[in-house]
Amino acid sequence: MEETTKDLEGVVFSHEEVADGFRFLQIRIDGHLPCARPGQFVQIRPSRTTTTPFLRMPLSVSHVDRVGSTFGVLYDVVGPKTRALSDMNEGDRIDCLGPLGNPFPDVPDDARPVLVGGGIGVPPLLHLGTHLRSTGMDPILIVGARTAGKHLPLELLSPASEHVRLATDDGSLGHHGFVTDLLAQALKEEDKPVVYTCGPHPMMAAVASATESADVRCYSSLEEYMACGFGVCVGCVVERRTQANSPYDQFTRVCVDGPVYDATEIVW
Amino acid sequence: MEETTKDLEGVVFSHEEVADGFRFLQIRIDGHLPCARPGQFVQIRPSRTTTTPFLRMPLSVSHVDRVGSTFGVLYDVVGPKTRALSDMNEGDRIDCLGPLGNPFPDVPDDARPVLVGGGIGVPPLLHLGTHLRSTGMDPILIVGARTAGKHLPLELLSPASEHVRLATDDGSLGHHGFVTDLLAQALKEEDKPVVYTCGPHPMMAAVASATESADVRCYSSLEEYMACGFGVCVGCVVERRTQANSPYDQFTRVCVDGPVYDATEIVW
Amino acid sequence: MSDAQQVDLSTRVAGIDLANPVLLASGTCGYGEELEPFLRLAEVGGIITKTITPEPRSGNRPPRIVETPSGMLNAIGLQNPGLEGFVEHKWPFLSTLETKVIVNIAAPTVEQHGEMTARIDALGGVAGIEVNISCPNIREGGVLFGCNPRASADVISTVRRHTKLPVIAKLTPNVTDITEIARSVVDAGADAVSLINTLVGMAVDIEARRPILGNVTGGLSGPAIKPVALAMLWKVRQAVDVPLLGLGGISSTQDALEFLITGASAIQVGTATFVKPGAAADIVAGLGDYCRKAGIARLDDLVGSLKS
Amino acid sequence: MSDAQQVDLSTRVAGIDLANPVLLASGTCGYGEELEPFLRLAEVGGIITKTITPEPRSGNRPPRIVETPSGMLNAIGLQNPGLEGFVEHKWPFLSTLETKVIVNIAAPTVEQHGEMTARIDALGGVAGIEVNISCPNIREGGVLFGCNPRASADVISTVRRHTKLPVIAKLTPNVTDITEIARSVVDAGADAVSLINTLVGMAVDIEARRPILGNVTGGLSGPAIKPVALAMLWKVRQAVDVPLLGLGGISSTQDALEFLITGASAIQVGTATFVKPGAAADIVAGLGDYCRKAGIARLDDLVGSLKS
Ligand SMILES: Cc1cc2nc3c(=O)[nH]c(=O)nc-3n(C[C@H](O)[C@H](O)[C@H](O)COP(=O)(O)OP(=O)(O)OC[C@H]3O[C@@H](n4cnc5c(N)ncnc54)[C@H](O)[C@@H]3O)c2cc1C
Ligand SMILES: Cc1cc2nc3c(=O)[nH]c(=O)nc-3n(C[C@H](O)[C@H](O)[C@H](O)COP(=O)(O)OP(=O)(O)OC[C@H]3O[C@@H](n4cnc5c(N)ncnc54)[C@H](O)[C@@H]3O)c2cc1C
Ligand SMILES: Cc1cc2nc3c(=O)[nH]c(=O)nc-3n(C[C@H](O)[C@H](O)[C@H](O)COP(=O)(O)O)c2cc1C
Ligand SMILES: Cc1cc2nc3c(=O)[nH]c(=O)nc-3n(C[C@H](O)[C@H](O)[C@H](O)COP(=O)(O)O)c2cc1C
Ligand code: FES
Ligand code: FES
Repeated sequence: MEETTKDLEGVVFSHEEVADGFRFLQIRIDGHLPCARPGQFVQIRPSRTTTTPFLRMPLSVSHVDRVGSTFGVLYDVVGPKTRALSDMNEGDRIDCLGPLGNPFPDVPDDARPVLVGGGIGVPPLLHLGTHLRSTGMDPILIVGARTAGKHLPLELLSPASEHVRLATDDGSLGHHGFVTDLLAQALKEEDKPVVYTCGPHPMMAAVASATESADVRCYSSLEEYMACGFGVCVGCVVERRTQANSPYDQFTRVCVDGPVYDATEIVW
Repeated sequence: MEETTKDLEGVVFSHEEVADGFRFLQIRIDGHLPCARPGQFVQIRPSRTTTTPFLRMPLSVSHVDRVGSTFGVLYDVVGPKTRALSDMNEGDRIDCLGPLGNPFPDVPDDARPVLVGGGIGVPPLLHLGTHLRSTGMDPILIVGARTAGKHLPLELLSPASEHVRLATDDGSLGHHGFVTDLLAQALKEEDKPVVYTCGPHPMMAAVASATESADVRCYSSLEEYMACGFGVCVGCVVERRTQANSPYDQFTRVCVDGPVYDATEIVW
Repeated sequence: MSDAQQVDLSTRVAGIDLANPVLLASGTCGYGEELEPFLRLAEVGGIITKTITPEPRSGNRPPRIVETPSGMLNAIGLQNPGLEGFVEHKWPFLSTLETKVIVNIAAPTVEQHGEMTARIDALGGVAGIEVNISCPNIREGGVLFGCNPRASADVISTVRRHTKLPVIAKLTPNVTDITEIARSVVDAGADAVSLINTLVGMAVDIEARRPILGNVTGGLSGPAIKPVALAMLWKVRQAVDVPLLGLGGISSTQDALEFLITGASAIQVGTATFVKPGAAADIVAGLGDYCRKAGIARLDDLVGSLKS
Repeated sequence: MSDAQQVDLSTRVAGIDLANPVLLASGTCGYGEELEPFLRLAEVGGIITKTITPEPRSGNRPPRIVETPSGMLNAIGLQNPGLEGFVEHKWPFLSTLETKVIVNIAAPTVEQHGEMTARIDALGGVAGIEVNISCPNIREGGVLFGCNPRASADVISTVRRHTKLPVIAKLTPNVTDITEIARSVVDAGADAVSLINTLVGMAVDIEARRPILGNVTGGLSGPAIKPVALAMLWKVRQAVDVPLLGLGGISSTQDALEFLITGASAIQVGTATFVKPGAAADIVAGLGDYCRKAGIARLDDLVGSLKS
């Protein structure tokens, strides 16, 4: 990707399974430096695609390697689109539209970033954590998964944080329970935390409510079904909490108005 | 394939380009000996297929290797289905329904088989020629193509005949002109020829008319759009020449009533 | 599988006892014989014959089929041996099957539907009659009846008068308000309603600049039309009280479940059989698995379980 | 490319001079601004705005979209800034474009269509008005007009009375006889007819046993519906004499050609833009190539060239 948003054809640079079902895909687009910022996403699909699967799939950019001139996505194989993606081999061509959406806002200088991710919500936080560390910050990364095998390996998590805290629903790794338990602890420990979160809806709703009660700022990156990904279909909406003056503004488009929102803006 | 017609999953055993666009695909079905007879076909598609392409594609069985327990098809990449097929790699799984249709009838003992093929009609004739030679016959094989590059290589043609005669529309290889010219010559030379033909409709119509005038028996293997391939959709019909007593019999299903017909039965 | 986990897929639809709710749709399984090598017909709930008409029909000129995105168009034009041809050549095989056989009929006039019905009723052993008032590929009858509530009712009440067998009306989606047609056939005595038949469609050969199909237009079927079929099922479910047989693009267990949950008492597998002759049997197995996993003991607990 | 080979893709449709016959369909290109980074709007023949209504609308509850085989369902529900919001926030950008801008409108009452038309006419610079009497996702207006020939005619004649701009009626495929609606809108003064809008469809979440869309049903679009759109175009082509704007599943040059050959004077690219934002521009280029190869000098020689 160049410095502006474009629709370009890339090539699969590497592709491997990194956890149970989770795959890491690196893409290179000739002549274009990757430029996605943390929180931004791409709309991708194999270039040689039929009409089923039909639409592209939005995936957060998890890695940007400006030296190798590649960018990476991490995805879980959950349905037809991700299954088709998982069939791609090195050298195969892939349509990439992006970078799309708004990045996570900057962290105030004196604040401690606390990143809370679950499932397919972890990838954008890896990008964010790595970026924050490169600016001298020291983020905490809290990650939840159903079970140990679904956790990304530490070599993928650790570049994003020196303080990785894991939870599993079944207790097979790390804290037995939800990320919100670990979040509550972190909020107690930290003087001036700012929370960044992405994950399944119930998790993000719980994080939003915990941070609101604690009066801590929380930025949530939402994942909604998307058709276009660039604002024209008005399909990817969520409801705004603060009623605007026009009914036109009741729903906000996650792809162009988000995907990152202040958690208090949204009806969870 | 076993001795009866079945729907089974096979595996790509080998797959290579053998002429311009033409590919040779060998399939093995574990635990099943291939049993297609010359003229029979299979309905195949990659096992991991979406709904586009949707229907299977009928391909004539061009090779049967009972020792290696594989069967082969030869196809030209002309559209979405054959393109999807061409993406298959060794070890990929492929749904195979067959063998379907009726084989070419036997050659009378004292007759000389003359096989006339064009384009994607050549594969079933290779199977037929190889079979006839294994029974001690000495078939003549006449093959037409648009241009030299579209001709199958001799190592594929020669097992089917020691007398391969080539024609190209553009004169780039063999006889400059149509297979019917070469057929006319063969009919003149031979005492008691029987013609077996498969190819584009205009070619087969010309062959049918030439053999009919010469009062030579001709078996034509037809290729029509198919949905099911086993007789239930009534989609693959051609018109019968001899009007039957019931309108129900005006059209005949190529998949189960054919694909091989006495050329005089059909309205060309 | 322990007995405790056994799921009862049997169901009674419009007075027909089915071993399971998966039927083969008319026109996609012939008269059974060609399919038997690939699919043990005893494994499906029932088979609905290719439409028969009073007289034999040659059908339309080829090409009759063309593939489209996630579907296909057909313009067969009801090639069939006619009523007597059916009785003589097709029924003997069908009558030996250990599955329910529903005979699908169409006729150019209202009266002929009655005559056909009487003859089929007299065969003995037929499980029910499905009336095709929805074929888009013929010039008389078919969809011309099915697009008009009055004409639809006339056909169905005529069939009704000629038999005590269950009568199933098969509806076309090519109408402004399918609930109107559904209501009128139910009022006319239909015991059940099948929906949907194919959508009218067309394809063009851009090189020859001609319609691909010999009949210019054809009927669209396959996965492409599944959303349309489901929406119509959902609407008709709220409009009438008889059992509904859902079809249109069902290829997988997941598809079948969408229809059952939306309110189909049974489903029909059509075009999918062309792609995978064993599709219907696979769906029967898949329904059992789903019910076991979801803790559903009887099919009836699933049918129409859609929350709103 | 030498000048001798130059193909003239320009065309005049219902009095609108188009640089080429490829338009962006309503609701799939917003109000242009978000698309401009991916598609130079000056390259397409025209852009048709997302439907605007008299008052701002919030649209339906999410989920609003779901993918289906070779297509998608949407139940946006005409979220839009309303007429005044459009004039204030969207028109300033649109009015600077070097392509034709057609404004698409819908309203709950017949009269309001007239008021909207007058206001849009007064903007100056609008190329035409497309009237959406075919939206399946709203409770008042939309398809309720479009399914009824009388109501359709009332809306169109009201719009007609309020402007000298070209008036285009956009028809729904969810009717028994689209030619009847087409005739009545033409009689009421429509200069052109666009067809088709989406087919009503539905999808079910089998785990939650709920409809996937917040609005239960939605509109089916994409390649899946192309055969239906072509058949309707072919029928309407024989029924009325005004130019037709064809759409429904057009994703490629090949698709566009099918519509042009069948008789569309121009085509619209809808859902395809979501998958490939530059699709419309690719089609413009592809049409040029096809005409060059086929030896067609002017677009008009292609339109309606279907042999029978
Ligand atoms: C901005 C954004 C960023 C994303 N980033 C990532 C990422 O980095 N890694 C990753 O693995 N996935 C990510 N996703 C989700 C990803 O797009 C979907 O998992 C993918 O499109 C699923 O397609 P499918 O055909 O494989 O499965 P489907 O059959 O479409 O879905 C499988 C299951 O996932 C659910 N689902 C699918 N899409 C969504 C969605 N958008 N919102 C909520 N539920 C959904 C479905 O309900 C279903 O249960 C992101 C989504 C968005 C909107
Ligand atoms: C009994 C039988 C045996 C066959 N054997 C072979 C074989 O051995 N090798 C081989 O390469 N092909 C064979 N074919 C043809 C093969 O099935 C088609 O080429 C293939 O299905 C094309 O699919 P596609 O999606 O790639 O192309 P499509 O887009 O479907 O077609 C590409 C072009 O081929 C034409 N075409 C496609 N199918 C047919 C057909 N059935 N009849 C006439 N024209 C058609 C189309 O009109 C179009 O111009 C056979 C067909 C039949 C019916
Ligand atoms: C090739 C073909 C032939 C058909 N013939 C008939 C028929 O004779 N009678 C009938 O009622 N329906 C007929 N149908 C319609 C199907 O029964 C079914 O209603 C329709 O195809 C939609 O279901 P599907 O998408 O599962 O195929 C036919 C469909 C196809 C594809
Ligand atoms: C997300 C979405 C929103 C749409 N919104 C509108 C609309 O506001 N007004 C309208 O007239 N048509 C609307 N349509 C219909 C399209 O303009 C078009 O008629 C239809 O999608 C069929 O064409 P396609 O298959 O090329 O998309 C919408 C379609 C989609 C997919
Ligand atoms: S996905 Fe189309 S507006 Fe967001
Ligand atoms: S392909 Fe179905 S009957 Fe021949």
